[in-house]
Amino acid sequence: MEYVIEMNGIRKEFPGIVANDNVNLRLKKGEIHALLGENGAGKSTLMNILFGLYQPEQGEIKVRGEKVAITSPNVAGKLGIGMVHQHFMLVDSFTVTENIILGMEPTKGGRINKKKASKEIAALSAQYGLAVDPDALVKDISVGMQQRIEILKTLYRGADILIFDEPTAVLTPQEIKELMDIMKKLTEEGKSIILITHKLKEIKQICDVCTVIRRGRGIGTVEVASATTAELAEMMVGREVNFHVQKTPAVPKDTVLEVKNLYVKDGRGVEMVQQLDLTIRAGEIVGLAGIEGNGQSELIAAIAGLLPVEKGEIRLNGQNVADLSPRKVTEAGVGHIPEDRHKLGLVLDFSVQENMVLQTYYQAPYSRNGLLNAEAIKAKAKELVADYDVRTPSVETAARALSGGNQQKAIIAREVDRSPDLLIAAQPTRGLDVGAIETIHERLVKERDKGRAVLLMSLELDEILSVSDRIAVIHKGQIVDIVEADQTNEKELGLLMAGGSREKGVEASELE
Amino acid sequence: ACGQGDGSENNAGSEGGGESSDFTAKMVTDVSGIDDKSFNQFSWEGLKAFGEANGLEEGKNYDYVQSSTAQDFEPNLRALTRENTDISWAIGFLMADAVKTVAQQNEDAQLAIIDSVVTDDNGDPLSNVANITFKEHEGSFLVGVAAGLQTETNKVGFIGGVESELIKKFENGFKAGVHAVNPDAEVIVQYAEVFTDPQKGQQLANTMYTTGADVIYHSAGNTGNGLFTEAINRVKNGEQVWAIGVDKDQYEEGVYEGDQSVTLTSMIKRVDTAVQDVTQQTMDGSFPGGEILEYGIEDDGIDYATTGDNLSPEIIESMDDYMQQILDGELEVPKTDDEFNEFAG
Amino acid sequence: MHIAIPLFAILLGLLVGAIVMIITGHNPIEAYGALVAGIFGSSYYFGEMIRTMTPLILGGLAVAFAYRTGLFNIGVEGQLIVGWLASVYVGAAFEAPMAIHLPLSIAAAAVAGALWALVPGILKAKLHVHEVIVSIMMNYIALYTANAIIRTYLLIPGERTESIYPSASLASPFFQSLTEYSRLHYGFLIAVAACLFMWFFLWKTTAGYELRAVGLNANASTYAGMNVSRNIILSMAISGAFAGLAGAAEGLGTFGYMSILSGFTGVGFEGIAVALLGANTALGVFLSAFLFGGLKTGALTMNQQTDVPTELISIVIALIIFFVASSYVVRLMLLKRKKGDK
Amino acid sequence: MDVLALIVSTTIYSAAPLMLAALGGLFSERSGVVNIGLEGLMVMGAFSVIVTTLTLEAAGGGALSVWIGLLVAAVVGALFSLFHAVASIHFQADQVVSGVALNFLAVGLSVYIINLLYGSGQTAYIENRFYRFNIPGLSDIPVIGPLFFSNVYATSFLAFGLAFLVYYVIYYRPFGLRLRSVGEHPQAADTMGIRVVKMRYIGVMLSGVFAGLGGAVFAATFSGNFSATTITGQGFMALAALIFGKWHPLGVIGATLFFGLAQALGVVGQQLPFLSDVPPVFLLIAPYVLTILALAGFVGRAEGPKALGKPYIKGSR
Ligand SMILES: Nc1ncnc2c1ncn2[C@@H]1O[C@H](COP(=O)(O)OP(=O)(O)OP(=O)(O)O)[C@@H](O)[C@H]1O
Ligand SMILES: Nc1ncnc2c1ncn2[C@@H]1O[C@H](COP(=O)(O)OP(=O)(O)OP(=O)(O)O)[C@@H](O)[C@H]1O
Ligand SMILES: [Mg+2]
Ligand SMILES: [Mg+2]
Repeated sequence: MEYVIEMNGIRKEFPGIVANDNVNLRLKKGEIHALLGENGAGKSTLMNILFGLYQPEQGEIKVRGEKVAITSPNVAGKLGIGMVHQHFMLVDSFTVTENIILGMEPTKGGRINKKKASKEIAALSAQYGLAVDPDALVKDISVGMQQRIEILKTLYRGADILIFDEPTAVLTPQEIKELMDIMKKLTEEGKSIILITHKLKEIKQICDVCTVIRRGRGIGTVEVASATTAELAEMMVGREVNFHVQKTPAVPKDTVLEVKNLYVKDGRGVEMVQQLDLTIRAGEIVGLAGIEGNGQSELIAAIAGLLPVEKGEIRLNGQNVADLSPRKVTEAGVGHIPEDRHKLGLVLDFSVQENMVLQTYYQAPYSRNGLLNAEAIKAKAKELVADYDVRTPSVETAARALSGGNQQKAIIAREVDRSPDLLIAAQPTRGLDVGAIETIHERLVKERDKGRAVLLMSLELDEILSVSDRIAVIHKGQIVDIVEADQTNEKELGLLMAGGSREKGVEASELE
Repeated sequence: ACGQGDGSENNAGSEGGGESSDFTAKMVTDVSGIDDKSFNQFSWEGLKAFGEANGLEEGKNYDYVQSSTAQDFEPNLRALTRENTDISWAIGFLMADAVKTVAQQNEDAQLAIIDSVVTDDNGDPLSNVANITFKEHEGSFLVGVAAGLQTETNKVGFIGGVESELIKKFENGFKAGVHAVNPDAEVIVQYAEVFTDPQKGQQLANTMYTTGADVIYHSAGNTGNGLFTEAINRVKNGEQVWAIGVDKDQYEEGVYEGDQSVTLTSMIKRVDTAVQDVTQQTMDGSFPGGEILEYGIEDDGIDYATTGDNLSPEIIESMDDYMQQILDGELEVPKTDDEFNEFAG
Repeated sequence: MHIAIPLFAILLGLLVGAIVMIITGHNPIEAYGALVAGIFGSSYYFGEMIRTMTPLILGGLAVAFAYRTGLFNIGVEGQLIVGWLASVYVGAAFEAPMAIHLPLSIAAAAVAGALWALVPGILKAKLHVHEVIVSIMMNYIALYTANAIIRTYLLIPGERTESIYPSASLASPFFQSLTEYSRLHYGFLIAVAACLFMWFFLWKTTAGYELRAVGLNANASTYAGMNVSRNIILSMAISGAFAGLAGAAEGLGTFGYMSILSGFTGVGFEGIAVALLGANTALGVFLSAFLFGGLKTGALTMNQQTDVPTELISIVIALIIFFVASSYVVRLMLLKRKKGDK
Repeated sequence: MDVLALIVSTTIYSAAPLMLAALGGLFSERSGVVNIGLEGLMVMGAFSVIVTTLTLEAAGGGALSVWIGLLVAAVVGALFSLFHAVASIHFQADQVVSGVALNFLAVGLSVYIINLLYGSGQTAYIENRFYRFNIPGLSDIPVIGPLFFSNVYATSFLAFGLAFLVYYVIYYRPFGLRLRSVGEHPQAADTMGIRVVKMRYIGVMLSGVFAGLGGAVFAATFSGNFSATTITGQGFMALAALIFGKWHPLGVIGATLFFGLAQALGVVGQQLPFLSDVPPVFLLIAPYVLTILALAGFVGRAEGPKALGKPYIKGSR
């Protein structure tokens, strides 16, 4: 069978780093081709080359057998290549329609023909099962919906080779399932797909072949059917990977966090948390499971002091911390690995070392009499970078220059190191490779074993199930049930998350 | 003070008087620049006239230095005195303090200033500075007479730049002139608080004309340009309004259609005459150091313009009549608010 | 290499200026000769140049400091005016021992500037009103109000306030004796101290760390427990204090009084250029103020000795700013290449 | 009625030059390029219209001269804005720096040329300015006629007309969508095949066209000649109006009318009986205080285009 894409011997350098070194990738028509590699291995770089955003230093690209020079996304578009980027390329303040038609607007008398655009988009969404609201503003819609728009954008331009860069990292399990269906439909219609993901399960589920790169070098391509997930992981990391979180049963002690009858409104004034109760004790990890948008982010923001509490109590070691400033909350013993690392977690233009003391810069030994202690800061940063395997050229490097995974590791290092009584970890492993995930899970368990309370929020039930001791299910701003992690399963959680009750849930699991 | 003045005169004489081609006279401009179509330019014209009359060389014997900001006054003046310039002119009252400093530090220097009197800490004039002022109030009085006679609405206006003692002389002289010939006429006074905003000048004029004034006098520099703009606008729409210029003949500013102008007359301040005069005196060995020379009508320092014959012969006659009264000392024109109140009774 | 690029930009700017002169019939060698002589030709000129630099340094620091917190302080002009007025008021209102009077007058300027800057600062922090508009408006308010106050309460003949008492004066007989009676005054030392303060504050203190963090990412700063509003207000206040000190340099140093202003002093707007040209660093501000001060002082002599209009220097300054600004990209490229070689 | 008509007409014609310049700023900033150089562009516009008109009048151009001058001002504005465009788009210079440089350059260059041409730092007066007129017929309508159709300037209609045109172009034409996308998210625009650099050039050059027109209208309406002080601060007020109007063409209309009204009240106020006892300084600062109050009171937060001020570097993260 002929290849629609052939990338041979691709090399790309960035200042101080070789992002791609002699990488090969061949994509067949109608195939879903996985691209696997650790964080910073060079996957996005390779795809950006294919999409014309970067020019390779070496190597050749053939599209449908013909050698091409893809000098810009425009050229890629003309070749029928479309890309759904890791960080969405959407204009927040535009409507869905505007985002899709941008650059290829249908007009009537020189004026944008909204009617025609809507019609075309409706037709496309119907064809591939991508329901969207064409008049909604992008900033008002969910991440899953935004991704559909990204897909529609490529389809609207008539792409038949689609690149998905970590599309599932930000999706809910339900959305992931829908996306998989969409991808299958796309290949049925004759489109070819390259999929970047860190989730080996997904690769096993829908990919035909898998190309692996490690630290910029192409390791090889395998038929997915003939490889186990463990083998894939080993190929990618270069060592054996442990998928099972090693932990002993929890030994919970005193109550650390007690949330009572909590009400919280989000930034737009919508009441997202209502009448919520939750207790976490020292020495346990409580998972917070729920479908995105059910108040988990607001709950965490309220505990961390980032959103005001409308009503109710948040007690930390018995002290009411509701409506304390973030600083006071932190000092009372809360650590917070935020969901949005770019927005909250890091000052990207600060150096790694400056970021490492973002919560403690004003305390001894980093600050004395109002003066910063540069040596102490540097020493601390070096220690954390080494302990948590943050890959950075130096601690003076700007955080912006780190790959997403390493940025995340830096935040985790900073928060975990303070060993707070309550550690809130919101989506701590989003976008990370399996090796990094392993390390982070170990850290969380270690904190638990030290007698700390951990609140783990994740959209991935896998993660919730394997790391937590107890699981609190949140639905419409309320904790609807709390289950022991070893006495439940994905299905039951799924039902609870959708608003079902436990009895039904258990029945459902018994039906299996 | 006189004795000292003589000393410096002798000094100047030995340098400049002996050989005329060595004599140097230079001026420092205000921030509005050498070609401001106003006193900087006139001063320069006076200096040029002096140079040409004496067959001197521009650039060598007579020259000017521009100031970009108020901070430049002092270094510029000092630069001139350091070259042993025989007379260094400071153009504008804003330079008074710079002149004082430089004059006190360098007692051999000979300086002259327009529109101000430079005194020492006891209030006595400095012996090596010639102070040239003008009786603007007298000229303003004359154009006030014209305005008072010309108005048909019995309402006239005055637009000031930034309110100050100097501009007050214009205002009060003008008001007195109007009052003298037309005690019933109302004078609307408004200050723009800016010398460089023609839009504001236009808006002020627009307001005054709308509320009934038909003759407006200004002393507002570039802001005053707006007055002419507005007057032209109105005349073009068939209204009968007038503007009165200041410092020089502002006939050109008011021109619309061919050679008709909305400029009724202008109050002319002959800075050029004064500069030429004093420079000549200095070259002739009698530098008026320590003196206050107040140029008025009698010295040809103050005048009014008749370009375009917009003034009727009767009005001119009346103006000349008052001019004579001032010359004869029969009429004392008020300068300050208090003096005006006394004048108007 | 760091210094090479701005130098190159300056040369390029002067070169284009020379071409303009040749085209318009002037002799650039003569003109630039006079320019240089007008800066370095005598200790007097040099003193005057440093004096010219002084308010530019302080104005530049004011802009740069706010910029570090993500604020664009276009209101330096107004803050300078109120600082000038306050310093002269305190300096002229009473006589006191110098050890008290001078610091008090200086402090008055700093406080007045800070208060003036608080208005945009507080509105930005509390109501998210854009500081650019508010500071532009505050400039006009400062100008008209200061004039009205002088006219109503402080006026003496000559359209100005009384002179300050010597006990409040920054005038420096020592500097003057060094520079053939230029008006160089101790304000320069204040400016140098302010540079050191800014550097030290931003990079060595905890509060400076906070200001920079807030400037770069307000959300993360909130998350890290910093009070963003307070930092915005603090930053504007310090920025305004710098601007106020620039006013003190004029009021207590150069002039010794304040005149009714017929327009803005221009220091505020030049301060923007000085700050940005100096990449918002303390040393950078100092050096670019040196450049500005030099060109402006030298331009006077150039205009006096040759017939080249001072506007030419505005053109040259503008070109230098363009070239320096644009050369960051060259510098980046060079840096990257160097790192790549390793 | 007279006073009301005076205030209304003053408001409108004072707003016109600011409106034009602010619309210029809108094009540039909507494409993601901060334009603090509006002041300089207005200077070049004022300079161009006066020099052109003087030249044409000398050649017998008559009343048409000033209109041709207006066109020349637009073209010169566009060309002059290229300095800003090249520095801030191509060389990735800090956009505020480059805008500031533009202001210095404009004053220096224009006065230098004036000196060269006329041997003076100030030009003569043009004879054919923009003059007010009554629109035949319309000005006779009761109430509305005197307020809106009497004593009007053609340039005011030009400004309003262009403002609505800009609104249409920005929100209804593909060009507007693309321009805005480049200012909001240039990476996204790039992946959609829009040439970011080209769009930004167009944005900046249009700012030159409009700000040039603004400066020209100002000079040819109010001062009638050109000098270094013809434009003093109007460009910054236009920038303020742009932010005040939240980067929206209709907002710009509102903001400039507000400034015009505040200014008109400040000027006319002293003639109003109930305000005549207020010390003049309060009327002087009233427009500025009112603006601040309006911002604090009901306009509030203004957020510019997301990518404003950030140079676009291909492939940057
Ligand atoms: N524009 C850039 N400038 C400099 N370095 C870059 C740039 N883009 C990528 N890199 C570097 O190249 C390497 C590969 O990055 P890339 O984004 O391709 O990794 P990835 O495999 O997609 O990682 P992840 O799984 O975290 O998305 C990293 O070290 C990254 O820091
Ligand atoms: N249109 C503009 N014209 C001139 N300067 C501007 C303009 N917009 C922003 N600036 C200045 O550029 C800098 C960066 O702007 P930015 O919008 O990022 O400010 P910000 O402090 O992040 O605002 P916010 O906190 O509301 O997001 C600020 O100092 C701002 O005042
Ligand atoms: Mg990636
Ligand atoms: Mg912002």
